[in-house]
Amino acid sequence: MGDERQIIAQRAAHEVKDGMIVNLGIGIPSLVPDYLDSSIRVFFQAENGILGMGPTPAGNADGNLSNAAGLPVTILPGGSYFDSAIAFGMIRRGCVNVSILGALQVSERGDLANWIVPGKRVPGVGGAMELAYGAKNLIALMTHCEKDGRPKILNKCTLPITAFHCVKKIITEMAVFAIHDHAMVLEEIMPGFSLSNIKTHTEADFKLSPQLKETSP
Amino acid sequence: MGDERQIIAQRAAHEVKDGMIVNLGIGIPSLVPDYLDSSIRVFFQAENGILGMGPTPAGNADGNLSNAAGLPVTILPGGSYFDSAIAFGMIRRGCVNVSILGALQVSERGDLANWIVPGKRVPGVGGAMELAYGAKNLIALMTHCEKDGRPKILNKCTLPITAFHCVKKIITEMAVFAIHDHAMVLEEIMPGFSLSNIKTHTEADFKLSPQLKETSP
Amino acid sequence: MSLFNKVTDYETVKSVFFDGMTLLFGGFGGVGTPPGLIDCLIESGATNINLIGNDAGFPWIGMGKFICLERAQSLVASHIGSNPVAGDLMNQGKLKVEFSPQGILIERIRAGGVGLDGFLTQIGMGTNLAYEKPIVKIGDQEFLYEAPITGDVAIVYAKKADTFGNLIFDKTARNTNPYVAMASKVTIVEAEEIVPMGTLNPEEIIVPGIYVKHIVPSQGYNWKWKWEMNDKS
Amino acid sequence: MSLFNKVTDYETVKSVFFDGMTLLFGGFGGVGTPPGLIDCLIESGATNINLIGNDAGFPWIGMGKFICLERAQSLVASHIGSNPVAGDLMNQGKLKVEFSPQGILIERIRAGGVGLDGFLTQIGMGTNLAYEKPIVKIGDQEFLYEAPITGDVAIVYAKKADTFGNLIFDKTARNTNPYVAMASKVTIVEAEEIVPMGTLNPEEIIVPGIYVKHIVPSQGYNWKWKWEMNDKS
Repeated sequence: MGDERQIIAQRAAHEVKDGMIVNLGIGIPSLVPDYLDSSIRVFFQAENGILGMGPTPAGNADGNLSNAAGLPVTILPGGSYFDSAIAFGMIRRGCVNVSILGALQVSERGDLANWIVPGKRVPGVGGAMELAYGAKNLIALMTHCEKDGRPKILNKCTLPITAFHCVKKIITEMAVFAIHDHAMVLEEIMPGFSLSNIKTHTEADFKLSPQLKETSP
Repeated sequence: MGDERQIIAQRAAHEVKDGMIVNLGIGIPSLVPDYLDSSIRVFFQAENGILGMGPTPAGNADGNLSNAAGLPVTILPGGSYFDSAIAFGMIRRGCVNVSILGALQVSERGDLANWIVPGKRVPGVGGAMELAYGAKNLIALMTHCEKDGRPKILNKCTLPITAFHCVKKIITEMAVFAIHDHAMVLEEIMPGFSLSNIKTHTEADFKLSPQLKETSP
Repeated sequence: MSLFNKVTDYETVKSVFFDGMTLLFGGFGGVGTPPGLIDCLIESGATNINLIGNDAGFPWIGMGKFICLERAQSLVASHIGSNPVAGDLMNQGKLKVEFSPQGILIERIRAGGVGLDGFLTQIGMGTNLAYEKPIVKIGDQEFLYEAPITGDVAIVYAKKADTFGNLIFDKTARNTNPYVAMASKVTIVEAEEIVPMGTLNPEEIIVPGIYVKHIVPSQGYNWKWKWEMNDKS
Repeated sequence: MSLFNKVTDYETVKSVFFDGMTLLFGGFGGVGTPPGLIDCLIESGATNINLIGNDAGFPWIGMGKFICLERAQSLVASHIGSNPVAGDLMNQGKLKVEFSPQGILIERIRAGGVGLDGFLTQIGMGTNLAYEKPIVKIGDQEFLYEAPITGDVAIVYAKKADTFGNLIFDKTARNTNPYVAMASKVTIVEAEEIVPMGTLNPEEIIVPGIYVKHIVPSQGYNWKWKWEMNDKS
């Protein structure tokens, strides 16, 4: 399980290119920076009001310098502090090049469900709706199936929707899907899995990319 | 004419009390600070984005430190700079205790016309609509009549309206009127004028205040 | 209390809180929530409070401490995931929770603070979070109407205040505080440091003192952050 | 041109301007309007421009210089009283002018800049400035709908910029610049001083560099303020 999360984060790191403004959600996305190539220079933005977040401080963390999850961070040269309204202004306005969010379910048309499991968990929506609305490129990270094996990539989400038609890419430990024009395309098979594995564990309809790189188990 | 303006400004200065936040329009209102008692401590606010304006600089004015009319000012200890959106936020929210504006016409219900004389002068509305909307106390200053003798205090304004039912007090060189519940009350007769003078030169209907201080000519 | 000296003590501030009030609070995950004013609110005994703020904090951090006392009747927030007590109270029907998208919530508070009558957005349309919000059609497009938010009282945390109430903040503890400070009838600031007027650089002031009614000195925060307790959690 | 170095020259910037573009400009009575970029716009030859900004400046100050050349086809502003040429062009039908209440105009620009779909207000209702703006009824109350404003290009004046485009402003020359900087596809900044990244205090940055595309060094302003010419006027 921990391993799957690392594999997903490692693959997601390839989506982050030099010079991008990046917003990372909590959960698996928060592991992505560990896998970024050191030659890549990006600015991480967070909803509470910071642009240019640096790594977790080595010691003596400052209670007043944190990311949107409340965890201590640092600030890079050229970074800035601002209020939350401006932070979300950036997000809605499309200033964030890529937003990488955790997901509970994604539909084949790119609908995202990631804020509530009614009757079970009531975390609340946080900034996910705005990120889904504004990000130029929204990538959803999740394990391919529920613990009991039920698929999370569905024809239609069964959980309450965060935003419709917003996910551009899904990365799981089994596969990478792209969603264009409300249709899902399998772009990569992750190491250790086969097309047949993926078909078995995916409810949504999908096509195969002509460039599909099938990695043998 | 210059004298009338000074007389109006001098009378208007009595409306400014210690501890107030004050916004002054261009024209006659800009003369008010000259008549404030030195014991009174107020903060002047301006729409471009300053609170705590001090007097005109003695020399070496700074092109980047001005009031809303573009004239050079200074800043007092405790003053602040902010953007124009916040400046108007303060105004709409009612943070300004008294706003003193020039007027072209005022109706007996407190309608204000002060932004355009169609076909003649097209200055534009500036911030007058917001000041009229938000100020707790809006005082209109103007000469009592047009140069040709036509009244400016009317049953109904003939010029385009800036805002309806907003003026709380009118100060001219002849009189001071209060407007409560859409009705106009003559509160003071200015030195050198009589009630009959005022009746002749005022189209609007008005009542007399029980406390009317009639000053003999 | 004059325009130019608003510094007071917690005892005075206690009497500002009242039963049934709408209370806006600054902070984001407890960061930037005024710890002394939370304790002061608790000690005031005020109850049936309607809370509006970014989140429910943690059970021992920020507004979370107060929420656990079951003296809030409602909460508008973007998430309550970090405070399981809030979720339990919600599920038991003891706390009415309205979830708002985070950026929409702070814009609603700003709209109240700057005297606008609400705004339109497509964020949240068609989802459960649209609640009963009016749908407004402009031309061919439909939008949700988001109403402005104002409060009876606001509590805010600042790094420095001068005696007029001009405020500057500390790093990401700024977050929602500037707009919370603008949006209530009575704004109370807890400041780490209180300085004379004229001490703050007028360019650096984030919230002009015009919005502030009372200022109290902070005695620092009395909680441990979650990341400081990682061994136990 | 990288994310972290946006400094360029006026020659490069000239090619950003195009015929028929919507141009937002910062400034208030010419204060805070970028003088070098106005000259650059003039030299670019671009025409039929749709201008949006606080006012028409003076005939020799701010956007007024450009307006006098009759290459603007429209102007949205709160007043044009300080530029009689603008009034003449309007009366001759050569310049289409839409007047907006000043605080409403900057909020419309902000709404565009922060990605909201407009807002509601009662300011201007029933007056000539309501134009054809939609009236929206919420509950029993009616409001004017004010649409967001965005531009193709924005020109902004800053005191200091770092090479990423983080900006600070000078006193009341800040005015409308922060929101103008946020509301266009391409934002060009003229800065009195350009400094390396890391030089500006992150607390004092007013506009984060994320909004800025090009930065040029200012050569100062080439006009006399009206109050400097008082002898003649």
